[in-house]
Amino acid sequence: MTTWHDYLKEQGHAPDWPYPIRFDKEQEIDTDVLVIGGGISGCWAAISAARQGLSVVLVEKGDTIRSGAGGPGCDHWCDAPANPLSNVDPDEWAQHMADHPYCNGIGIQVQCREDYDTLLEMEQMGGKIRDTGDEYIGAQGRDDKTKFMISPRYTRIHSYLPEDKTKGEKTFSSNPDQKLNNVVIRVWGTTFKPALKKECKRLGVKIFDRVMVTSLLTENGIQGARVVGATGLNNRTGEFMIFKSKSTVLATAGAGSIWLISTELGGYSNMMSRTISGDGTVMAWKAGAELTKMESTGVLGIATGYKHKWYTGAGDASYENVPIVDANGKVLPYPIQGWVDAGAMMPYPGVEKAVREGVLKGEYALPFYGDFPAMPDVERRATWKLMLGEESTTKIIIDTFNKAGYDPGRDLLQSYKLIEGVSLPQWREAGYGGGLLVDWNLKTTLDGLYAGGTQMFAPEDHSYAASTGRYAGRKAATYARQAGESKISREQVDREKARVYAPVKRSSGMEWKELHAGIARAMQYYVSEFKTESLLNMGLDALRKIEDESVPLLFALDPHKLMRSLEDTSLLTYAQIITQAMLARKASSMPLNFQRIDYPTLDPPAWNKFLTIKLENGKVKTGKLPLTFWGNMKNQYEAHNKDYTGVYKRK
Amino acid sequence: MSQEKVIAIPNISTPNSPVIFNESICNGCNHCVEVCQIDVYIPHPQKGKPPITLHPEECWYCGCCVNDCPRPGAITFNWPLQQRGYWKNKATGEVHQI
Amino acid sequence: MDYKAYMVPNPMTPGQVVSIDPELCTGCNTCVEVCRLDVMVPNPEKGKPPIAIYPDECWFCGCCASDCPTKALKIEYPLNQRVGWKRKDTGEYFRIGMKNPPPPNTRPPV
Amino acid sequence: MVEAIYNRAMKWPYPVNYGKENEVEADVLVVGGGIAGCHAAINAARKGAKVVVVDKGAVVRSGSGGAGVDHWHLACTNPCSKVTPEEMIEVMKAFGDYDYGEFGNGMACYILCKESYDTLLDIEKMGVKVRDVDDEFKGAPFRDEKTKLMFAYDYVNNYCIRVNGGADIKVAMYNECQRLGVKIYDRIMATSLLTEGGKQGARVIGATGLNVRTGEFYIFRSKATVLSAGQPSGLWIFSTELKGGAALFMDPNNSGEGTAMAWRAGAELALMERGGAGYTSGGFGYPQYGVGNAHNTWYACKIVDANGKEIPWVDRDGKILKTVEERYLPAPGQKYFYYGRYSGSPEVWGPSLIPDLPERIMKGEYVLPLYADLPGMPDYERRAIWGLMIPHEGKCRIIYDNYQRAGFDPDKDMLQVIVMPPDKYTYAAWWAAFGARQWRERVHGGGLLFDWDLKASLDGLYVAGCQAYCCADHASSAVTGRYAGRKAARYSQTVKKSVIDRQQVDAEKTRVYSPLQQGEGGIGWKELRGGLARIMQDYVGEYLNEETLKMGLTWLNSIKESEASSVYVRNPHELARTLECLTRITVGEITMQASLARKASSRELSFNRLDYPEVDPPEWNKLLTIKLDNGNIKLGELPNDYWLKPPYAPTYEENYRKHNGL
Repeated sequence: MTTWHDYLKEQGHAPDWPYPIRFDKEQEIDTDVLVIGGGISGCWAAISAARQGLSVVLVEKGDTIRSGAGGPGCDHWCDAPANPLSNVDPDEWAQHMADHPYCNGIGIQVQCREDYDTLLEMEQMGGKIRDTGDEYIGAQGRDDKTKFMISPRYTRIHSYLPEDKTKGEKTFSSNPDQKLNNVVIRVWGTTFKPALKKECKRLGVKIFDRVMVTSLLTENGIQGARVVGATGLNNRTGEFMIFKSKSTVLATAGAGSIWLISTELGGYSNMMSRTISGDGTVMAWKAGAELTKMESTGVLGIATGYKHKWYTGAGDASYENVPIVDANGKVLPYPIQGWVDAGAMMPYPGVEKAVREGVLKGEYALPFYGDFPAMPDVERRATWKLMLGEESTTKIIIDTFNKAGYDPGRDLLQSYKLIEGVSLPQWREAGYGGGLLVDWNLKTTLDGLYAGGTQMFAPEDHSYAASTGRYAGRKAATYARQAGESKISREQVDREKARVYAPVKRSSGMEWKELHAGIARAMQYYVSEFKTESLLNMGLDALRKIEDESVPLLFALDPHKLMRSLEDTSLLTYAQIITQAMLARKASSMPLNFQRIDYPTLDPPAWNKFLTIKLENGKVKTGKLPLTFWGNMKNQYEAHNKDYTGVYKRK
Repeated sequence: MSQEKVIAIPNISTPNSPVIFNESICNGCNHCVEVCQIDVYIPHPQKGKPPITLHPEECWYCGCCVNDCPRPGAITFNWPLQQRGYWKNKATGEVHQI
Repeated sequence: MDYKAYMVPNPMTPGQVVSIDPELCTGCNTCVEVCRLDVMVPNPEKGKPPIAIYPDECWFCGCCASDCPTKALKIEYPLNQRVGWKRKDTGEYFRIGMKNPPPPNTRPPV
Repeated sequence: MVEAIYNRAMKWPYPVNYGKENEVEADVLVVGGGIAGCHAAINAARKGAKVVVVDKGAVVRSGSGGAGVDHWHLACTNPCSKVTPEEMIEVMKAFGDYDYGEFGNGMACYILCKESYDTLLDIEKMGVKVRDVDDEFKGAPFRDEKTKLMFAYDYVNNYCIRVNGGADIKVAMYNECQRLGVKIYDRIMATSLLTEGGKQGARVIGATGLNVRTGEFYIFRSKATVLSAGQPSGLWIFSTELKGGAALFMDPNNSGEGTAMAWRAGAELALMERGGAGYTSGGFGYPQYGVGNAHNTWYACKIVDANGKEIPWVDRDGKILKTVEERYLPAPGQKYFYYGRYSGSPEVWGPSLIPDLPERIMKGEYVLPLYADLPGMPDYERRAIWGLMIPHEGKCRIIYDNYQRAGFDPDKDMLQVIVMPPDKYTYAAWWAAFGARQWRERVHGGGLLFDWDLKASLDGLYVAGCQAYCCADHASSAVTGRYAGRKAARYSQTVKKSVIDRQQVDAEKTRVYSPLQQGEGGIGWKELRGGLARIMQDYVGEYLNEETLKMGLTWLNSIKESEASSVYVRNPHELARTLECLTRITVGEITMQASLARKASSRELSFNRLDYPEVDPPEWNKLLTIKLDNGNIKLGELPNDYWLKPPYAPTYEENYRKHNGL
């Protein structure tokens, strides 16, 4: 009896709510450093802050043991050029990564300098990062001395927008004879998150699981003032939480499924889980923090519930070295992210086009397959068990395949390339770089507020979240040590309390899913592939209508649905910020995946700049920053981290 | 704060209220139950009460239940949020949504 | 034929994202705890398997299955996500969820 | 739902009697009581036959046309028409090789031209308002002052009638059935056809059914049977909630039972490989005609851009039309037109919006969103669209009422056109939004093959409405239903009742109730339906080849023996929905088999074979048929105009006279 319907059938009535209901009751917590979001970035922030001997509180919407996009696991520790097997200089690698327009040079520099240190610390905490069991002796990239498993990814080619092979290839002055770059390490990431939680506990970090943070508190409740705490809702008991802090690290990631929700397959609506609903960005926005790159979106490519689940089809990322063949076994010219093609991540547009045309001409027969049997045994195991077996949300996939009798030694795994068709261009994804603006301390534009991981603009991957979280925690602690006491504004708390509990005061009206679908529709409709001033303005109007007419109808029958309803209000605000940001950019841009019908010229030089956006006394204020506003990456990093001792310095 | 007992129930399906009943006008004649082609409604166990909307997400919005209701006003239609169309007043330029 | 009929709404999709073996399950609720989305709630009866009350929100991250101390819990993919494969030498087709599936692949080390 | 949960009384509100048998006798059994079925029943009854109608819903409003109709097409014999049926059939030919617009094949289309107006008069006799009796449109150019008939589209030739009271048709027909003593069995889902000796391909002698509220079993014995259960729909869409609700064109009850049961009985089907790409977007669309539009019911509404700039109309030859009045006239030298630019060949193209609208939107010449400028239309046309057409078209009365209630004023307000990627604005049905190419829906799709008596390939089985291959329209459903009813009644007078084969009944009973026994760890019907749609999208989607089609069959079969045989049901409603899914599996299999049979691509059938990329090679310009023969699939082919080839006469007129005792 595991479904609710079964219970109903057997008991004749629904079960009582299993947790004590404490709507409206208050709990107040005081701390030096408050970390919001217990994912990869948040845990690392809490740990490095705690190591400085300060009191740390970590608040997580789910349970820290497995929460966050990286909670289930991680197979690639990307961009660790400071590792001993690397053949490139970290600063040069960082500079190369920063050649990509609209990236975050600060975060990249931190990642390249500190990624390897972070990984070693991970190992000290009990995370597995080497082939200690000697399972993969003989696998290409395995270093028999350190037992590190180097991934083929980026070994030579490392390009975000590959137009042709040559543009992807790059000779580094630190690697003149073009040895393999060796900057990506294969890791046993399923061991990471539990180890992080354990370490938090060991260091005395106070963890509040199942608490959704709903707003930031600012000095005297003034927008733009120093951040002095936050409010939260326990999503099982409905209890109200008030956190008081000297400094705060925001690490709740960006927002997913703003353009699309499959109401029943809701968990599929994005590569991120439902929990990632933009709460952090929105609470920072309301507090007056400055955001940037919010206008950048991409086509929602994968896993909307209308497509195959990400990683269940051969050819998705992590399928290193797996040749893709057509229905008749003919090998396709797709890159296999392996040693032979130097770890290229995605096919060049030319190749993609050639394959599509080949299919139409009958040159390649659908469907395609991942040809595991064609691989050498050790490489096959390395991909199937180590890569797929350790990556986020995919361990369960290979377990399921194995249970179902799939045998990579004998079986071709179906690929969904082409057969499942393309996503509608109006289904888009915000997960393309919008976020909090930060400085070289990963401090936001508000005093006392720091950011880590995908909470920042233009973020990268798992190891990036880890190293920037670790860095932000360090800096937040330094600030907290010198920061004076601060008072929270009761009035601000009461206002938030009224907002939070409104939906439980109703027992009918509009439920959270319909509201979410309505927001998604407005976005598909007005803030989609093709934009114009009038459409975007109508989009704002439509969203405002939803805010004025539908949000007041939201009803929630229990604390869980209350949390979902509040998430929708975050998504709604997030959608409004995106639309505002899009209005501000009066030019089309390729790297931002941004088309304006009324400004069709692609990337006119005058518009090659970051646009920033924030609230000031309730008014939207936009600004601009040069594309490399962070200055000289190497010098700035060293100027801000004189006291930092890491592997790189020792080298 | 809502004082009623909290019970554990799944998420409400979407849309969950294709129509809204006006209890003061509806006399529970169940005519809508009869004209509905897909049994979105079932009769309320208590005589005289508006029917229960048991399968809201199966509604295809043909409107027959509203059109044929013998007591006008007892049922009003309620499109799901994501399907509500817009119009614009030609003179004032105001935009309205259903 | 004597079957009871229940006045219940349509089942959600997916309807059952996890299946729990009541023999193996100790009702420790580890799965309830590791789930970021609170898909499951504890069974009112102590020691009984939890109830999957929000299957429609499942992200299929699989942590509940991976972390289940008694391996009592299995993840069930929704039908529209049950993918297939082809045996290279025989050309046979298989898919997750098929009747009479091949035996589980337990070949070490996979 | 909330109420349902709080209400702890979990008893099913209807008495449940799974398996309890009821036997029903009839001369003529009508399966499916929609527009076609009601006309069939009424006309059979008028011939003195004892008639029984079975409907999954409730006849008073059931079927895709249950809510109403605004256009009455091809009324060539009305006193104001300037086109004869013989001329019209030539015009309609221009629509394509396989179907004549939405009016079915040439045979069905010609019968429509002949009897469309008579059928409308029939309906008028039943008390439905079809003319402008209240003189609301006195003086309008589309109104004939003498007959008070009102016309749409081509105001010169007057062959399409605007029905003033379309929303009342179904109720009127229901009452007429009652008056004539037709026995109506509502909420019964017909599940199978019974054949003589239980043999496949033998004469049809009845049907079985399931009451979707009580679970009781029905055995219908008949001399003749009219199948009018509509066309399979919703096979490719799977959004389990918002599953098409407001955007689904066909009655959601049209899951294809008629097609599947005829197939199992051995009837021959045609054009089952046909599909339409991105034709529907399920829950992503809008209520039909409920957003700004310039086509069908909204023809020929003025469309303006966000700044009020008007989008020009052009005639067939691309000549800009300056006035609204011109949009209702044939082009110079053109005898008639039908619809706008996008259906059929240029011969029948009517005036339309400029065809290069998408490019001009991209150039910024027109600013999105567009609006339907009702205030900018001449008063009588505005009232025709908003007051006459919308309130009477299927599913549109509710749109009218809601918008009125919400304060929409056609005299002042412009209804927004939905925003789509610009290239989509060449497509007519704007309200449908645009689905992914792999979300398909049959457009005038496959169904039962039939002859000049509207008889299927099985004795005792007649077909009407969208059950016949490539039919779709309300008037053609009415006409074919009326015609089939006549024929079935006549046939029933020539044969004796025959004995039901108990084995066949028992086998069907087992099939129907098996979902009740299963269900441990099973899935629900919605998840099953979603999974089936996924198979259809992936393997019978936009592009097909031998490999993907065969794989699709493999997976469907795998699902049939695995998940589909462990679906759990908790009440008769869910039992019926589960059986619909089983039907969808069958229809899916037929579709894949038929697709395997057509080894060529075809534009008109929106059929792309990657392994046979050549589009419409002449040798494949033919009708493919498919049926079961002793459980084996048997393929056949026919010339596209088989109804004019031996054994039939070479002209429409001869055939029609011969088969109607004239």
